[in-house]
Amino acid sequence: MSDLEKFREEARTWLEQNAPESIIGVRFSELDGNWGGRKAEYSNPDMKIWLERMADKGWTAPTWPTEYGGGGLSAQEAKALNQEMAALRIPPALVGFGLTMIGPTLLRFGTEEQKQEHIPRIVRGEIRWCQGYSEPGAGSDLASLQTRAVREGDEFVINGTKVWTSYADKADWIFCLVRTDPDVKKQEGITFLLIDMETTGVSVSPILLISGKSPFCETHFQDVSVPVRNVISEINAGWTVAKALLGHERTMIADTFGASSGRGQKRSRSVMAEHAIRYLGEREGEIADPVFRDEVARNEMDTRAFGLTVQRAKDAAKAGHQPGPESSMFKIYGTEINMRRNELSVRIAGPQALGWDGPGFDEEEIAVTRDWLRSRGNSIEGGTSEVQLNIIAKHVLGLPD
Amino acid sequence: MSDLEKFREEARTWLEQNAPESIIGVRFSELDGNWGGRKAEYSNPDMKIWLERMADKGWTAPTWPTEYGGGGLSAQEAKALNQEMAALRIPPALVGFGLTMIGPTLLRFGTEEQKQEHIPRIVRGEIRWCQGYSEPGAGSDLASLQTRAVREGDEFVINGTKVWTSYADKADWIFCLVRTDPDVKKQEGITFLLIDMETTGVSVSPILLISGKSPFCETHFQDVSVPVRNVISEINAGWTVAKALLGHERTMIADTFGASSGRGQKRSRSVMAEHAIRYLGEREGEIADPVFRDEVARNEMDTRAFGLTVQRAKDAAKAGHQPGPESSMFKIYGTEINMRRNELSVRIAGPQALGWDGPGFDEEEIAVTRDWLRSRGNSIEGGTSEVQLNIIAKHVLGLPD
Amino acid sequence: MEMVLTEDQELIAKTAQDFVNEKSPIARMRALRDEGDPMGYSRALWKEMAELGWVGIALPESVGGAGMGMADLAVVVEALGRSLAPEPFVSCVGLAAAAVVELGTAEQQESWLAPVASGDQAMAWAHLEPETRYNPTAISTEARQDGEGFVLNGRKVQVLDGFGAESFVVVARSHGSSGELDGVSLFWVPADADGVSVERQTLLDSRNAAIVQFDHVKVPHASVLGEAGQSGEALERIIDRGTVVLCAEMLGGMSEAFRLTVDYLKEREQFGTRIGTFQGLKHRAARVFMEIELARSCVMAAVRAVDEGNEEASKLVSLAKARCSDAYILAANEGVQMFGGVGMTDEYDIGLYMKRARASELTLGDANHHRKRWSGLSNY
Amino acid sequence: MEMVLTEDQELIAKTAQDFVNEKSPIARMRALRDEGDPMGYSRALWKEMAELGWVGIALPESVGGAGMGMADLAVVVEALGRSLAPEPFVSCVGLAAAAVVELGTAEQQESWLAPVASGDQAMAWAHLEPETRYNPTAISTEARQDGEGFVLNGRKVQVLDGFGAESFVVVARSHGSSGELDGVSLFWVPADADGVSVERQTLLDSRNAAIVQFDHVKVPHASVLGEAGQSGEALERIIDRGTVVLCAEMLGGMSEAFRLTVDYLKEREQFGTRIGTFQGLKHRAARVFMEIELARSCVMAAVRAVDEGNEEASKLVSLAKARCSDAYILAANEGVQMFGGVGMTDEYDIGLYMKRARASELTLGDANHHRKRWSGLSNY
Repeated sequence: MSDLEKFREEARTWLEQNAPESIIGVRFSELDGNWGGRKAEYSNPDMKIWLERMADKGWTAPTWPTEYGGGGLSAQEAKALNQEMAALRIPPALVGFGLTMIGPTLLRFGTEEQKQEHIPRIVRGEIRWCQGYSEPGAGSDLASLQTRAVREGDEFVINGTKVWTSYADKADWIFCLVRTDPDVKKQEGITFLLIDMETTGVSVSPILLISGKSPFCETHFQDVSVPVRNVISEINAGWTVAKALLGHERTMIADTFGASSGRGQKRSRSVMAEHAIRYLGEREGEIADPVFRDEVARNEMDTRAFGLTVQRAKDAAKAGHQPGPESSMFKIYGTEINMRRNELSVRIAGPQALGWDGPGFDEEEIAVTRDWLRSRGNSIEGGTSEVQLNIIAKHVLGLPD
Repeated sequence: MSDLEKFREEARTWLEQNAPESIIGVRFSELDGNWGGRKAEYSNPDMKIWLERMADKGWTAPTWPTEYGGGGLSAQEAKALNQEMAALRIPPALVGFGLTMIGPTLLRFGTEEQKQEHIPRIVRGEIRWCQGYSEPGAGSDLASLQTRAVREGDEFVINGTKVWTSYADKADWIFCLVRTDPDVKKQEGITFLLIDMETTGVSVSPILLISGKSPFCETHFQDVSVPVRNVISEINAGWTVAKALLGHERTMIADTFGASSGRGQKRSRSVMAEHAIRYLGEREGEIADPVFRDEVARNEMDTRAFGLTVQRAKDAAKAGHQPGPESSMFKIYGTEINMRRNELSVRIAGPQALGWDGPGFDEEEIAVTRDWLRSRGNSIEGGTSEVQLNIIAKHVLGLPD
Repeated sequence: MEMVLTEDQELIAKTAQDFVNEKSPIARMRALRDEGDPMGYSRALWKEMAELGWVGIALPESVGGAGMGMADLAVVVEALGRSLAPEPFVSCVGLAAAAVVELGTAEQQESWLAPVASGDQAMAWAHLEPETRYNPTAISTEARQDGEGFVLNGRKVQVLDGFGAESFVVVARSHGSSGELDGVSLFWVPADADGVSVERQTLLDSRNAAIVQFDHVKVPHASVLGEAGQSGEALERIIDRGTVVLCAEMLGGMSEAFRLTVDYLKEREQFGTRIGTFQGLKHRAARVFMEIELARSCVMAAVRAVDEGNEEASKLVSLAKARCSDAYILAANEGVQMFGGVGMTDEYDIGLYMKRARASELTLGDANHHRKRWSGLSNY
Repeated sequence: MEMVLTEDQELIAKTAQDFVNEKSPIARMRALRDEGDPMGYSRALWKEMAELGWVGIALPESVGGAGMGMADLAVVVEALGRSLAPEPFVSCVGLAAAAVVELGTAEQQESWLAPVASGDQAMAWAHLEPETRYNPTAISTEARQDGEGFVLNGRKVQVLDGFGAESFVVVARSHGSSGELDGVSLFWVPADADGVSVERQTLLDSRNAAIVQFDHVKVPHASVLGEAGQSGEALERIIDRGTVVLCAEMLGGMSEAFRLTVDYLKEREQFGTRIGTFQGLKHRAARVFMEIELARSCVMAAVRAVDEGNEEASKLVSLAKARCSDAYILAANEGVQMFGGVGMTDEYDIGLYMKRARASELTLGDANHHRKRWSGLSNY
């Protein structure tokens, strides 16, 4: 047996023995996964136990170095672990921006002291992070940010407002871009800074979206003092850190939307096909409305083609090819497939997709509608499709400015 | 009986008595209508007789003033005449750029002398005209034209090349834009000039298109002397004349593509539906392939919506509303519907649309293919769709430059 | 048909637009929503609109209407659609009242329509059932003959503006089964009749809608519209009328959504320039403009064809609804995208148009449905 | 499956591209067309390609092939597709030879495939009939049992590369009627057999195609491929193989059409600037880029799935053909539009890609067909 197979077997055994029964098969959507943090609330206390057990092994961040509390696994081992968890229908013990964004950033750009301070707490789910990039009015022109950080001795004093800070109302720390030099080219005076949300002068107000949800907040900084040691990389070098993180974020979005969908379904019908048959009926084993049938096929085929492209990029990377600026393509295509999928879902449900809440509509129907509205933001957040198209035109195709 | 009804009755009687029997029901496509001119060839001599009879009444140009040989009819009478001709299946006696382009331009911008010289010969189909606007390399940037006209006494000496001159090889005269002042803003040094194609130094070479046809030519001018009296409007004022004519041309294109299609078909099937049933079969009275059926409906509905929009613009003009820059919209939409219609036609015919000529394909199938290739130029010629979109954005929506 | 507004219509349009600007800005709709107003629209404003002659504009003079046409009504409804005014023109005027005009006796018209034309009462169109989707005859609500009259049993959903309505026009079935033309019957039923229960629904666009339950509701002979079991064909015509009213509203909505977007493109600065200078956005805006223009032509043709009883009326109604559905969605989607992040917030109005675009698309047949209908009417 | 070229494949790709640059620029295809060459491709170059091992790359070693896979063949065909090289990889290698590999005995393979692998002979796929369209079993060509052998009667059209081919693999029907799986039979027939007549056709893309008539053609028992009447299912697999070869060619064509377009955008000046600076065109070019990237992934997956005998192979082949059809047409249409007027002239190459895009779209199933097939294979 290979080492990998041996690891897989051990992992499976450990998972079977340690995952509390009550969490098995629970499906966590983006909104109700375990995000951890000081304010974490557990409707199921077993989830907290599960987090502790996984964190003890470092398996909440399986590939991170053991010295900071990570699992120290190879990429292959981590993949095997995930596969075993999926096979056993065990949900992740922890999700969130600590694991996906600031953690990797700290591992790459952070000082030893910063890593020691933050990484273990991320692994253990003790601190929940949010991201403070966008500002009111800045939109796609991220580098035009105005939040000022004025140095006073060993501290920066921060004044300004961030928008689109996801779940800032539930977060403990925020990683931020702030302007530390207003007199140079706009990209050059930006610093990447970590701020404890409990610092005096930080306040948060949620933004109500058209979907009726408030996943985003405005975060205000009024004379907020932050130690200079919370700067990641150099002062005024924040743009480099942010760009690296943005590319990483776009790739994650690609993974979220469709990369793994549509695989291995073989003879069982897809969710969308079932949805279509529920509302449009079935005739001789087919979705009764052939025009919608064609649209369902289009969307599934788009999804599959996209998934294969993501896989190709990964396989190319594994084979040692230098990755290009594909993340822009993944951002555009992944989000747009998801938006088309949501629109299709709504159009298939027809009048039953018109419910906001209350009588006459079931939970799934309400979700179809809300998810569609939420999805309209996909091509905006994390860099609009238009900005990504510009990036492809310039950096991939080499078209002139 | 109203005067109009009386006119209609008289017209019908005259048509019945004067249209030679052999031309009735003949369907003239753009290519084989009677374009007249010195080099005109008549496979059916009755067509020539028909032209003479119609020209004698001025009905080749029914609304033009009688003093120049036109019919002197009101717009309503001209419409009635057309309707009667259509009802009797009598083809037009004359078509061409004389009637549609340079004639109206001369009536608006020409001197009395110019009108007396050219209009009667247009009405009688004695002179066939072509248009010399575009130049090699100019493309959408029409005003960048380089053909030089240098004044020498009462003459201009012309040197340069025009491209996309439709049927220049068959034309007698050309109306041209030439550069008379190279030292001013590019739109300001252009003059609109009429040139006899028989003048020494004019030569013509046809351009082979991807459709296998050569409707366009390159027209070369080498030291061609043209009397200054052939200038339309003022020297260096040609751009104004050209713009007026371009707007007119775009509207005509709109009329050509779809404005009148899809009307009054009621219970008989459209040509496209028949085409679809020929290749895809029929099931319970429907096109057997429901996805193509949907596409046929889309195209017909686009066509109808477009036709109604053209009608709306005309009715608004009749009601005294100032026309806006709608011609750009008509140009874009009319040509794009036609292109989509041709693509659909090809896709419906399937493998039978792959014939270029020879065995295995009937005439109609060959035409489907050639017409599709020809149609790809629709969104380029007469001002690209992109240029038209810019015009709408700027002049209709008022978006900033 | 003349595809141009008459001078009278131009005047009506101006009056309606002035009224909207003054009394019905979009903030009004937002307030009704935020306050959770159960009626979802203003009865007082409805009365005012009636007094201006708008509610009855296309109703017969015999009931206090103006005896004008859908073309005139469309002009008013378009203006109201611009600010998403939620008054019940589609359900009450376009559908329920149209049914009474289409099938009712002079007596029925007078007693039921007069209070509508005056703005004192609202009538709602009780048609949709959970399985109906866009097939008008896919209904199972049962009308059992009972002496001279009928007894109704069934459940109607998404009865637009049904909450608080004084009466319903109910589409039921005296015989045959769901999907059949034969057996379709229409009845007028007061909301306070025994056995009628009304439950408010909450829709995406915050409009008034209700589930209306009929439990052994007795309908006297005098409340049968037309001949029982024989109203299937009339139903198509009635729905065509309601559909053009909805299209007129959609036209107003998409036009305003687009206006907001173009204004934003002119103002909003990014990367040191106004975003309206970006050709990528310009071209897309120009395309939205074209689609709205085409939709406008189709709506104008459809209302006129309905007024003229033109044999192509149904085709033109389907053309208008298909195009309005697609164009409104396009205008809203492009609007939100061009507004960017703020377009996703409830604070900005563009999202309200996106919701209404979707709701109106999925009401009375989406574009797919109407293309199918067009194909059928075109004999392929 | 690993979605990446092996080092060997990278090498093959480079060799093939060098060969194309040196010996098969697009001017060669243009010359063959303009000279009206009846073969439409070069037998000499075909022989050279065979000597390089490309014709037999996916054929068994027993017939002189390399015994490699479709994934390796695809790399060669893509390079050839870039310059619209008209050699008969789809018809001869992808379809006819694949049929012999799929159904033939060792003896049949050796005698029929060896001269193909060596480049000395070409075999063509005689399948399409006037009514076939994209339904492989919609064929009527009759194979009547005659002692141990069969007698063929029927007419095949658009037999790709059929003119001048030394032999045909003929799809006929020993029983059943058009459209039925049962009764489908495959035969190997030399072009000089009694009763075979071949007439050259002229296609849009100037490729070699023929009408092949079979009049009482006697086929001995030894020339029956597989079991007579039972080859319907194998037919699907054979066509899948031919389809991925076509997809690989299309991928090369669309990539080159797009490269030409992007180069033009970088060079061409209008209104005093290079047209590649216009955002309207930039965004559209970026979208074409994405579609080509996705098509490439699908083709890579399809060839690998066919090689692996993956149970999803047919779905992935349909995915690849649907996307290649749409992406190639998009790349060609956008190319001609961005070239402008000159793109419409025969002088520029972009129009040649437009023709080939259409021809390959309508060969072996268009996108609509393959979406239907995908739906069926996905159990809805």
